[in-house]
Amino acid sequence: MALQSLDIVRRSATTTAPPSVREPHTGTVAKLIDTTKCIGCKACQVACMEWNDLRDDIGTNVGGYQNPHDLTDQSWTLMRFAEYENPDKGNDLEWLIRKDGCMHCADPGCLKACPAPGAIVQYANGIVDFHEENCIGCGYCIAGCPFNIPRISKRDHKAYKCTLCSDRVAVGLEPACIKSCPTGALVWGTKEEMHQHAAERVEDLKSRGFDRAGLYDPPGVGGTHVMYVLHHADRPQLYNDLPEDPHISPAVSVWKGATKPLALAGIVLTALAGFFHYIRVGRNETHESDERAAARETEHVRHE
Amino acid sequence: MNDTTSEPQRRTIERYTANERTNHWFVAIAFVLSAISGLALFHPALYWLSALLGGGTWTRILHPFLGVVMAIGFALLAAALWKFNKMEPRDWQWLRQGRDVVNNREDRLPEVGRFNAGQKLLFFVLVVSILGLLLSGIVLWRQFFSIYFSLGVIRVAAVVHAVCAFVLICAIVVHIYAGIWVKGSIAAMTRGTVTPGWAWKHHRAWLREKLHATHPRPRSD
Amino acid sequence: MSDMTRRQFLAITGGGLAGSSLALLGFSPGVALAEVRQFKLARATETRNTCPYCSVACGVLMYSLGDKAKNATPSIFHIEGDPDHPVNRGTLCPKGAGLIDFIHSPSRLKYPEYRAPGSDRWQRVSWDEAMERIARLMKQDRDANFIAKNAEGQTVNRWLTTGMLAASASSNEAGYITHKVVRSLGILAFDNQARV
Amino acid sequence: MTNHWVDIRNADLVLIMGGNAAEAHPCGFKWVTEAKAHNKARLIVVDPRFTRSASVADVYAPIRAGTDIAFLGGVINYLLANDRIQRDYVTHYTDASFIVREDFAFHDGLFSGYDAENRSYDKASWEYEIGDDGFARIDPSLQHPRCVLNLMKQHYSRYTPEMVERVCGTPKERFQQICEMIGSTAGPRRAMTIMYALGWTQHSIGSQMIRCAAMVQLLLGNIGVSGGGMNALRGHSNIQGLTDLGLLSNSLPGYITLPFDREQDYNEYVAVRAQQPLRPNQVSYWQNFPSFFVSLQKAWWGDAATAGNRWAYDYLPKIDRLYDMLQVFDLMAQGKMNGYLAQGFNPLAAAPNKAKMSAALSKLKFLVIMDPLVTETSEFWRNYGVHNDVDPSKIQTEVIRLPVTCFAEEDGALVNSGRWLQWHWKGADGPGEARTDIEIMAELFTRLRQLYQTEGGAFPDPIVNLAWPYVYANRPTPEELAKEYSGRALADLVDPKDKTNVLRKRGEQLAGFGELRDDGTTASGCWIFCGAWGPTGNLMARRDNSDPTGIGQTLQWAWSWPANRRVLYNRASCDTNGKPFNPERPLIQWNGKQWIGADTPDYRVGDDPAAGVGPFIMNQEGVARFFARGNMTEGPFPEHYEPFESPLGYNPLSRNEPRAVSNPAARIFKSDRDALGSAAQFPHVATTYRLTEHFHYWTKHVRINAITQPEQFVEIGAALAGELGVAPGDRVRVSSNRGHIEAVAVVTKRIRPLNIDGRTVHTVGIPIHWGFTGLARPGYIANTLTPFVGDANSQTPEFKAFLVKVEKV
Repeated sequence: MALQSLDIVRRSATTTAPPSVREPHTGTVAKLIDTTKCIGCKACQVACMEWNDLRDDIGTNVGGYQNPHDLTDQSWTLMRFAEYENPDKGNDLEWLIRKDGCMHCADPGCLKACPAPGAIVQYANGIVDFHEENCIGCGYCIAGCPFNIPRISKRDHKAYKCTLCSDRVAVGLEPACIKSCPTGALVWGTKEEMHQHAAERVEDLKSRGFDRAGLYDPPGVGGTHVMYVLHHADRPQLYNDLPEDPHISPAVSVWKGATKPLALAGIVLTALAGFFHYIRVGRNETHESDERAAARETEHVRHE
Repeated sequence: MNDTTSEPQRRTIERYTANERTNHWFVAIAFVLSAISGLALFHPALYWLSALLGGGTWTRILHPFLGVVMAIGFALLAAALWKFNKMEPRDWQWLRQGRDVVNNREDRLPEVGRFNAGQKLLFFVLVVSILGLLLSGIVLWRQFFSIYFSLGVIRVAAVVHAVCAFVLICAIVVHIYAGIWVKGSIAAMTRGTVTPGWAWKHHRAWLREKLHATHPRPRSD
Repeated sequence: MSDMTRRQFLAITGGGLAGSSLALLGFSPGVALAEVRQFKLARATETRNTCPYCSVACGVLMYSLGDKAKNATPSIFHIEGDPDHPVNRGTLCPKGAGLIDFIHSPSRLKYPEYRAPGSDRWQRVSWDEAMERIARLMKQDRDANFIAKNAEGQTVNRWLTTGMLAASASSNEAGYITHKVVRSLGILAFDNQARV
Repeated sequence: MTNHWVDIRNADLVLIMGGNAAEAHPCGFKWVTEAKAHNKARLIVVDPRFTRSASVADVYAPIRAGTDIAFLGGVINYLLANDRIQRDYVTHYTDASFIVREDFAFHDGLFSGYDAENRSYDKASWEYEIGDDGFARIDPSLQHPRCVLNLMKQHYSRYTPEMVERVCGTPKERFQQICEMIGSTAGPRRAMTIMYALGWTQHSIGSQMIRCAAMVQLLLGNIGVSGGGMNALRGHSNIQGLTDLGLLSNSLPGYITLPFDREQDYNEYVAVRAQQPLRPNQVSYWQNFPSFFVSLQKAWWGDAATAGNRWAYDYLPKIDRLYDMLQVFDLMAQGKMNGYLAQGFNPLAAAPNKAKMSAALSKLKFLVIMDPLVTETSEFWRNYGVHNDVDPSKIQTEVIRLPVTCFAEEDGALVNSGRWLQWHWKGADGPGEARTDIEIMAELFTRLRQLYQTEGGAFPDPIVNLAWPYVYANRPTPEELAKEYSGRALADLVDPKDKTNVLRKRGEQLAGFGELRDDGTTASGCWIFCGAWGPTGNLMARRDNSDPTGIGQTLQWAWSWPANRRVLYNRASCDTNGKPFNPERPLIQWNGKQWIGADTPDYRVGDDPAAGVGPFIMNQEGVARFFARGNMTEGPFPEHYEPFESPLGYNPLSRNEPRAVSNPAARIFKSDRDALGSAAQFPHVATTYRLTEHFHYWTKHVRINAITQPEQFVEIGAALAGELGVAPGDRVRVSSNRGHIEAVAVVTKRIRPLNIDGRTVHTVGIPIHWGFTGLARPGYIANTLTPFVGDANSQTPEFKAFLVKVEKV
């Protein structure tokens, strides 16, 4: 049951550990996105909308294949297209297509940034899930995310993103996007198996002249439960600015890290300082002598 | 100068006008609510404070409005009190004698005008931190403004907001304690008056100015 | 009241404490249980079908409201790929994965309609009226233009002035009966969407 | 498809040309990615555009739209010149050794027998030499100068790599690389599959493009083997089935053709179709034609079809010419049609030259639409602003629109590209008063029959005598109809060798077309489907997906025609001794007594290979034909002709023959010839196509697909965009000599300018999916632009290569 485990290992805005005796001994789950098999058909986008009961606006074409134009509260995944002329292959064109969406970081910036207890949780199986009923709509998760994924709905002002179909995973099914993918560019299994699968893919790609093919499982966020196989693993930014070395922004770490307890302590210490000043020194009171001095001064001025 | 209390033997001096007091408490209430809501969002240990504003979502909705209200109120107050908060040479002397200040040895300190150097310092700390809160808060205001800023700016704004809030809250804690510590200060801000002795002790220069200003006859209110 | 007494100070701090305890007792939002969204297919009726779009002919599973009991009207609310199907093995393309919106498209026709010559609108008619009219129009045209023999006197038994385009996504059974009917009438202007 | 979807995973090389499988058939394309991932296969894509298929290809080559024969002819030239052919296969399984008549000739783009006035050929010379024994003469040594192989060598020697580059714009080096890769599959252990679709069919020489590719495959020995084949990726879900069922102007179910006027004599009609072997000892399975035809007539007219009335032969209409869609709409435009029924078909959007289509529909007396959706055709009379600018008051057509159920709301079978008949089940009722196509056709028929029975009228016999054995006359069930087209015994069928042995009892379903008889004792509405609903029940509904040999042959899943055979011509996967050419992927083999294996043998099960029966049992020759004889309209060998709208205006392969610029035997109506544009006015080559997010004109009604591709666009290369000053997202106007559209410009590096015979030619890509009804943003019908001319054999419109001009709006 570990793959389906909804035991919570981390919970937003919660300072104590959740029950954590049970561990996923058979591994965590992972989605592997093989950009080298992906044809950008958008079946995953459609399956995601269909399963999750989402319908984005019918938009416009702004001169490309990418529709909707960006991730939204209704579009939790999106194919991003890039045309690249490869100088190593005689400027042959490559159409680099990347399925964008939540990476389900092992060290989730969104969860760290979230101020609402239980609005973001991380399950033992690796899924980072948003619970919108606890979400207060502040948008801190957006600032926390190194991949710019969560979106706040204009309708209910709550944050939404890919759940990795936690409702399907909970009953032993693969996520909707994985199931739909016609070419097998999306595969699903334990993270270990996905590493193995990726290794096979990389070997195949190297036999086809992609010497720099590799797996994208960025250590800066502790690894991710959504990983990419890239033809050009040395230059992830070719794929519509996939970050080369993503990590939680230092600003977010400062803001949501040491600052929190220190600031609270600072405030408390300030108050305590006052209290002990009161105990030790006491109040600064006006005495009758002051009143008399004041009266004398008043008289003095009056008769000046 | 006329009696302003019902007690015949106690003459009092007006420290703050009714408008100033109203403005102060307006800002104070806004601050408390902003601080409660802000702290609720700042640290999980204080999330329960959000219940005082009707839950997390209401806290998120109200906090920026409360902050703006506070900033506007404070701006009015600051404008009214700006001229009294200019640092003077004696203020620096006052500050250098901090040890005398905290140990209630006011007699050793230079004479103080309407506000002492501590109050002036507080004033500027408030000006800076509230301005910082306002500007960073706008960047963080997801519902209306965040889409106009890059993620980098938003992240820096979050830090700026937290730091300013921390400074502001600490300053206000000091401010409140100072009000409790210096007996008579709270009355000055609630009823608006102080006794001449209070003024003599804490703001002697101000008292002298006040007396000279009303010479030869005290002005009646 | 010119200053705060010690008692007042304590009362205020005490009140604050009480308030916070109150919040802890009941005012604060309950610690929500982290529950995933309810699995929406739990006991839904599953029907096997074939995607109607291209001729890869992917197997699909359709999930509908109710358990096919007499008093429940089924309505399909979710479609996904059939994992047993040898060709698609559960996968679907963006068209197939969105079939649910085809079934429930606002463009679905619900009633027979009639547009009179020169009119700029539809009017709803009954099936009986529609079928009666079509049969009558066809018979009139066939009787008037049927060619039993050509100019050379050869038996040709054809009707050229009315034609038909058959569907290309309808079932074999629909196609078969359509062909049978059309040829019995002698129609030659008959085609399907094999080419476009 | 000769093979089937899953079998693609057995390929060592995949050529996608004349199609875009990744976009149009993503779930079938999965087997290409499987072949790549697990069979080390390489993928070649040849297309005017760098498509989604190209995005995962190992090698991509650009090509000018409409020049595929030049490319493939070049491949044939390479294979023959470099001896990269599977010699055993070519010698024994093709007509390479057959000797062609002496008067056959080819000169300057024209074959012998051309009649310029009628734009047709006298095909008498396109034939083998027939010996005194009545059989074709052959030279197994392949030395005879007029043997088919040597004629081919001669014909394609003109298709040099330089010529390919001049005509197609494909860089020579890239072309050579592809030739070498293709040539690598000549070995018996390597197979190439070719996947194509409308990118080949929608040309005025589309049939010959496909034929040319098939010839490449035959030279390589790739037909009939696992991982090989010529795989047509059909468009609609049951277009294979409806074609099998013969819903075409000149067809009857099971690829039986209707009689011509001249075939007044039934015996003559049968004799032409019951083809006799052209070589000794060959099967020539069409010899059984009388059984197929009589069984069909019995299914349709039952007891009214008797030997006495030549099985109701005269109930069938006879044809004087093709009445394909283009012909019919031309007649309609001339005012010669009165009524039209469109069942699940949207011709206003789907047929070429929308202006002509609209004018034609406006001349009808009545139009009947049966559809689940609001089609453009059903509202052709309604004004939709610039997208359909008509005046309803001037259109006198009476229109009746009937709501039809969709797939989810009915039971029945569909035939996929791999010829699998798969049953599906109803999940819910249709909306409102929607009815099934079956109910509509049945009620229409019973009403007409009623009218003819009571009132009489023109030749009522075929109507009143039509067999209608359904329990509810207005609501035949899919089960009743499926059993009828599959077939049953009308009398006890006895074994001719043992009269006491009753093979099938009267009324029993038949197991296959081998049981059909020509004496009226069997009925089968579609002989190739015979056995689909056999004595054991509905085989189309089978759901056992076991694959016992592990090569993707799931014989217990559904049922495929013919005879549940999954790979056609599979006998050709074995050598002349019956041993598999590739022992790693054997389909069938001879075990000394019979043919066994992972597929139903395409051969008589007990035929010893030593007897020399050829593997192509449907052909009179017993072998595959390089030389088409008279079966093709424009010649026995595929020859490159320019599209009817050519950017060159001449044919580089036959520069001096003005009659051979475009297909000399293709039919084009005068008004449509006048509507052709020239390169001087319309300098850009346009091609229309489908996007993966949409299906034809349906999914613009589907919200989820409208979201993923909401608005009409055209694709132009960065170079052309630079010349025109067009930025991505700008609106452009694309016009042909037949009309114009306006759309958003997608500017892309994926379309590059081509150097054609010294001049720069730009390609413009026009996706088709928009129109004036539906949820997606309204757009122009792309077929406003396309020319009204079709392939000479199939009359498929030339949508893939025509001329336009692009301007910034």
